[in-house]
Amino acid sequence: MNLATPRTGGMLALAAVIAILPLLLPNSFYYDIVILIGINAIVCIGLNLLIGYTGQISLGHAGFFGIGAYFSGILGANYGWPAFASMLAGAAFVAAVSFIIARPIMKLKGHYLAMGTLGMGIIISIVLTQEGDLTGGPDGMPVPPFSVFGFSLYGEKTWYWVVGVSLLITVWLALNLVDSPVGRALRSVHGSEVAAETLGVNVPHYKVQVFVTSAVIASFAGSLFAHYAGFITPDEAGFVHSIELVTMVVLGGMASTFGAVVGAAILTVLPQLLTVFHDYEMLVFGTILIGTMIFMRRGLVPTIAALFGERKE
Amino acid sequence: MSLLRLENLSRSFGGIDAVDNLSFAVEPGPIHSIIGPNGAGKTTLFNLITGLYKPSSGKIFFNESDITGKHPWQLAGLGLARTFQNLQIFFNMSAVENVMVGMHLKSDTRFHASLLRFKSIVTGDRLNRERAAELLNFVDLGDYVGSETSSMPYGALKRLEIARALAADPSVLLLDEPAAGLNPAETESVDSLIQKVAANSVTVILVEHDMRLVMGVSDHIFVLEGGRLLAEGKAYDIRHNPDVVAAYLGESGRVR
Amino acid sequence: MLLGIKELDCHYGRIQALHGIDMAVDEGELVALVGANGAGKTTLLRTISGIEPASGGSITLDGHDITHYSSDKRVRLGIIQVPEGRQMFAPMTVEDNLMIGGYTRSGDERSETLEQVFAMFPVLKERRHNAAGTLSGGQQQMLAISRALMARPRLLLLDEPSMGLSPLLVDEVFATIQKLRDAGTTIFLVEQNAYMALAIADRGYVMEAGAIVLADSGERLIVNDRVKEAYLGL
Amino acid sequence: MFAEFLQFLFSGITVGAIYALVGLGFTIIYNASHIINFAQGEFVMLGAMSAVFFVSVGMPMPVAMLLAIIITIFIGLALVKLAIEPARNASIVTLIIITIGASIFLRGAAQVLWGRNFHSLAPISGNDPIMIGGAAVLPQSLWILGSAMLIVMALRYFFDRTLIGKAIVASAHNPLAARLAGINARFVLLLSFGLSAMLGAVAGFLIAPISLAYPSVGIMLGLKGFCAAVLGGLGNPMGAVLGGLIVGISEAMTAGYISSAYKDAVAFIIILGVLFFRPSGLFGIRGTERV
Amino acid sequence: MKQGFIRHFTTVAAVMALGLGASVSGAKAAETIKIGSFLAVTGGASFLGDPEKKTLEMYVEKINAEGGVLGRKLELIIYDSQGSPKKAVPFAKRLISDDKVDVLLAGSTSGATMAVIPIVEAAGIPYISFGGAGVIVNPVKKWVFKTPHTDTLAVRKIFNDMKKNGLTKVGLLSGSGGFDKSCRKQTLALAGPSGMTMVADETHGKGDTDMTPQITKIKNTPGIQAFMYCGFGAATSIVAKNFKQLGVSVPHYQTHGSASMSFIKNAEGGAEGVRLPAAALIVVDALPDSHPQKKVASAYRDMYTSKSGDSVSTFGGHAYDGLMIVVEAIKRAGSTNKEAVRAEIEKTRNYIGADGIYNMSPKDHLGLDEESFVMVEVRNGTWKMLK
Repeated sequence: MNLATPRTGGMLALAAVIAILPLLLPNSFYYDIVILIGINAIVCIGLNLLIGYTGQISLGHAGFFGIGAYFSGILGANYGWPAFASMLAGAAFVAAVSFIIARPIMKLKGHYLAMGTLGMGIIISIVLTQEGDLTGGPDGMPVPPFSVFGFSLYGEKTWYWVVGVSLLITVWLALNLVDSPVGRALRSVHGSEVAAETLGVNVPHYKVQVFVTSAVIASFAGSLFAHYAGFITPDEAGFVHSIELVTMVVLGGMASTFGAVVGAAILTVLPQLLTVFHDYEMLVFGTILIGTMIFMRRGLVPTIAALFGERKE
Repeated sequence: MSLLRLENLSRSFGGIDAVDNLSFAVEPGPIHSIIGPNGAGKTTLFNLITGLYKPSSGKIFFNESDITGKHPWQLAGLGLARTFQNLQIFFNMSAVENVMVGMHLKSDTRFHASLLRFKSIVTGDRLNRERAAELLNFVDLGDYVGSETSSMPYGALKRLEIARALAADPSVLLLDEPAAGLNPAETESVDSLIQKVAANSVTVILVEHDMRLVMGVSDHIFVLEGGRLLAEGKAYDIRHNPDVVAAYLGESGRVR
Repeated sequence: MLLGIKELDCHYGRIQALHGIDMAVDEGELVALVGANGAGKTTLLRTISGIEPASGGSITLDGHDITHYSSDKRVRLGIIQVPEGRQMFAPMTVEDNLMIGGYTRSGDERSETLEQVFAMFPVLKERRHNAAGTLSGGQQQMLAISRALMARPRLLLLDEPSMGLSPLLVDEVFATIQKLRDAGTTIFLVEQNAYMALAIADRGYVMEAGAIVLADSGERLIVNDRVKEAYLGL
Repeated sequence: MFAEFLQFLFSGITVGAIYALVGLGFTIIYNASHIINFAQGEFVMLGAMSAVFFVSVGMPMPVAMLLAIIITIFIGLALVKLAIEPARNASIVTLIIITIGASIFLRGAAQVLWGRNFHSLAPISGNDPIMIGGAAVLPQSLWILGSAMLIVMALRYFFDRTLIGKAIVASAHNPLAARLAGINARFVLLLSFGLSAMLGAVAGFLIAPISLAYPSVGIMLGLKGFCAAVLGGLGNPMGAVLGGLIVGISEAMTAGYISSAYKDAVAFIIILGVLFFRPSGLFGIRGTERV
Repeated sequence: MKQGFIRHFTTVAAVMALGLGASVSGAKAAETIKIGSFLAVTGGASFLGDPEKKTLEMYVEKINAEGGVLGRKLELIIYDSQGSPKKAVPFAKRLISDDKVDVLLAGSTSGATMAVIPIVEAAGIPYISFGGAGVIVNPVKKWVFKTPHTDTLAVRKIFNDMKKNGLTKVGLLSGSGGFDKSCRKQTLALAGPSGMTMVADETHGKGDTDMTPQITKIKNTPGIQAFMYCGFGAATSIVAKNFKQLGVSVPHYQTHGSASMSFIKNAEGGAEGVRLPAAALIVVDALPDSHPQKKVASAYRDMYTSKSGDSVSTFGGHAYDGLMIVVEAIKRAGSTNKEAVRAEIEKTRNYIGADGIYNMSPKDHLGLDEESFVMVEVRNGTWKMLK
């Protein structure tokens, strides 16, 4: 294995950070933030496959996150399913739903695609809010802890490793995918749909594939979140959360897997730092979003990587 | 047996016929050109042949099998490849990756294999990368193998598109204005590249405005005007065909 | 000299579309620019109109440098282009199209010019309340020219006015152009139909690969084989 | 029961008129620039909040409304100067994200200035309902309907009869030809944002007595206005008005006859249906973007 | 790419370290007794969180001025959850593990309370909630207590009043928040046993601003004798307003969730005639001097109105009772040992508060009964006690 390539190097760096970070975290509150960073990062890596690599926007991905979370919640709390089973059931359901919806929705372009995905996400969150008998309604529902072979996962320290390893696996899978014939096909769709088609890339097929993939990843992350947090609300599936996810991807850097991680980290930590001035939280968020789009259209990591690249030459 | 045959092909946009009941056959042979004044329907014709547009009526045959209405990606598998008048480079990928996309149909595109990075992906990509580098050398872009496309000059990108199209191992290569925007020296080297491609038993169909290039390189020329076939033949005949001259320059006798 | 162009360069994305163009149009002249497709004729017109920014060289009007003026400022100065493909405001009425043409002029000037235009093209007056998109190709070309006249051009730039028209209509368009010239309008005509354009032009320029390769009087160019070469690569 | 139906119809038309105004705002900006302004809902919020603010500092209602309009227009213009123009030539995705950023920013600014709490605004002429066919109609609903009709008529006059209005329409139909006629594209952009901001502000202080005013009041109103605009065929002003009414009435009927639970989903279900089966909208004249 | 990534992670780490430093400097003086709270200070439920926050602040100040508890000062840490359960969860975690509070007095809404219960139970920290719904303490959870009257008590009180007036056919409208749903459930469950018939059962969504369709339907229900609304917040005023606008003539009942002046004010006249059960606190002047709560309630009322300048609401009373119960329990426990404090809270007997007289037990983590309510009606823009 060549350590010098960005993929292995980046993976090792991320693994090292995950391994060392516990030494720096004073108490479970900080673990909590890092765990949330990890969960957000997982969703963003998936979403980045869709937005950053394939060039298709989604303003509704929190909906899939929410479905995953609620499958774990509902099947676990109301029907006593084992956590793994409800997680897989959620993912399977999301796969089916996103597959059905992907064909018509991925035919849309530009504003129409934005509108379509937005509507899809909002409908999901409304269903979660309104089916109160199943979901607990707008105030949410508790979720039983994650248990494997009779051991329940409790506590931030345990979850830290669960999420850390999940994140590493997701990064690995995403890096694999991007640097493969399938990944190049996806990127070619972003680069030029017509050229991709004439080179044999079945564009609709790949759009559906990446949409479903990112949805399933979001669903898994949603399940993780549900079991970790122990309580979920329809806000997880809401429009605002969808926008937060897109912001993370855009800020960290479109078409950069590590960018998605960095974006998730910054935008998860930021509200915590701003608690004291939390009135200004949205002001800062909005400014970051606009500023990034105007001054660093490619996002943080690619822009900085490009700076390094230039300096080296 | 003709390689490519159009039968009463028409395509209209908003009531205007861009291609109008067009029939002709391309016999196997190295270099064919399609010329005609602006708006003659050349690019529309390319888009019809490569499946980007569906014809309003008529049929297209490739190797005598009906390919009308097939998707572009299906046609790519049959051996049709093309370049574009306006660059359609994947600017989000490096030069060598652009060419590797051209090998899409011959690669292992199983999703789970890609996700888990099976051995077939690793070895397949290594071979593809080597082959892509060869192709870049073939189109004289050896220096750009590791380059990001965003930093490459225009002329190089035009060649990159050709390399990418060749990566699909086509039997027919359709070139849409390969010399557009190039200076005379660059045009000349595109000229020799086309001949080199043709010498590798790829049939080239060329749409081009640079008449010097067309006349010099073509074995057979089709002239379109208003979506219809105006004339066809060898370069010399075309150049001295009064209809063609009138189509291009107007009728000199009419006004005075 | 009304329009003066010196060493004008223009980059179109990654392509350098114009290479050091030098040319001029005098007051009252009809100058034709001919050349094959893709030679850069339309880009030159767009650069003169301020749609494409020049990347080098200069454009002057009456000796004033207007190279960096915005397109609307140039329209106010009287540089009016009739774009290729007519570019109607298709769902709007004929009259509205004309009014928009006179956007930069005062209300009085607009109504005055409107009367003149209607006098010149009675068919437009007849169909003044019809949507522009419902006119025939030839009528649309008339409307496109009339719309430009509404702005009271000092320099009229015509881009391929004959494109897509039947021979009969082409004759009509060319007759109109001659009429405008005779009425004193300065015209810079870009045409693929080289022989017809050169036949009515005082002077002509031949363009090839983004550069002017030949400049002469219309009469002399029409018999110059170099023109044919520019088109057919002889 | 007819009175019941009428009651639902009136409440649907009232809120539908607001959606129509918001949808018109989207349409005007879209026509001038092909930008979907996701901050359109925040114009509504600004209109409502600033009217509440000016009334609370003791200004008479008409003055407060006028000031609310002026402030919102000013912010609309600032949005163009600070966020849209610097990002010229950006992709659709980029512009979507910029306007979303602007909407978050404006919501945040409103929170800092006025707090997160709900505020009520007194209705223009009282709360005593007028009974029509057994259904109660609020005077405010009549104000909303009347104002919306007036605005739509004024806009029609502006776009059909005035040269500047025609210039905006022309820029929408053919931007190149409009530039060649000497129409300044940046001016058109500013004008369209100003107009849309004004529409939003009016919608805002009209709906505030019914919906209350708070910083996030614009989110749903904005999204549903967007639905109205897409439903009517993006870029078609009268389509947006019809779209708004359709969304409003369907919502009220759903709430009345089916279940209020899915009232908010109605707009989005309609819009998904339209996008999937008729992507150019119900009254769209233009087809989808060509390759 | 690699360098860019590492560099960026360093930045993020630095940013986090900064946050860490800030909080370490915030954690000082181990001597204080830390009371943690997250309240809906702003947002749609601010009419709850705002008086709760003010009450906690003014009484903590008062207690500290009088020498504190067990010789230690009280330290209050309040976060604004904006009424959102989603936001409450991280604040609860932060209070417990970062701020290391001794006791939680928090949660303006039932939703926010329910969201943090698993965390509180896992962490083992005494927690008194200001949420209204009965489910908070029913079934009993070891560490969770609450001070506000439950929906169950309110529904009983309302049904009693209806029966007294010969009303048995009731049309119900409810919201979809935690309290609203719990109230609806209790209403439907208690209707049969109480001899009531629910002839209509409509709901509206969270954040809805027009309830005309639902009320129209209820109005047109045949045989309806009374209207009842389960919900709280801005919706209460809208319902009252719409009810009046539609000209509905049957008696109108709401719950103690509407017992604040903002309900009357925002309903703009619509509240006239609305009946609801409320704590004696809001009609304190009408209480006979013999009423056991009169002294406590009027003292709190005077303190609150003079210090904050606002009119008193029952919601601030919940916070007052919560704080006092905790203070008493800590005094009795003689330490801030969590288990000891919890046990002492559970032993609260005959505590006379603003909301009523509390008698807690291992089976009852609320300790109030129906008697702690009085029925009031809105007349001339203020509360009027009903006999």
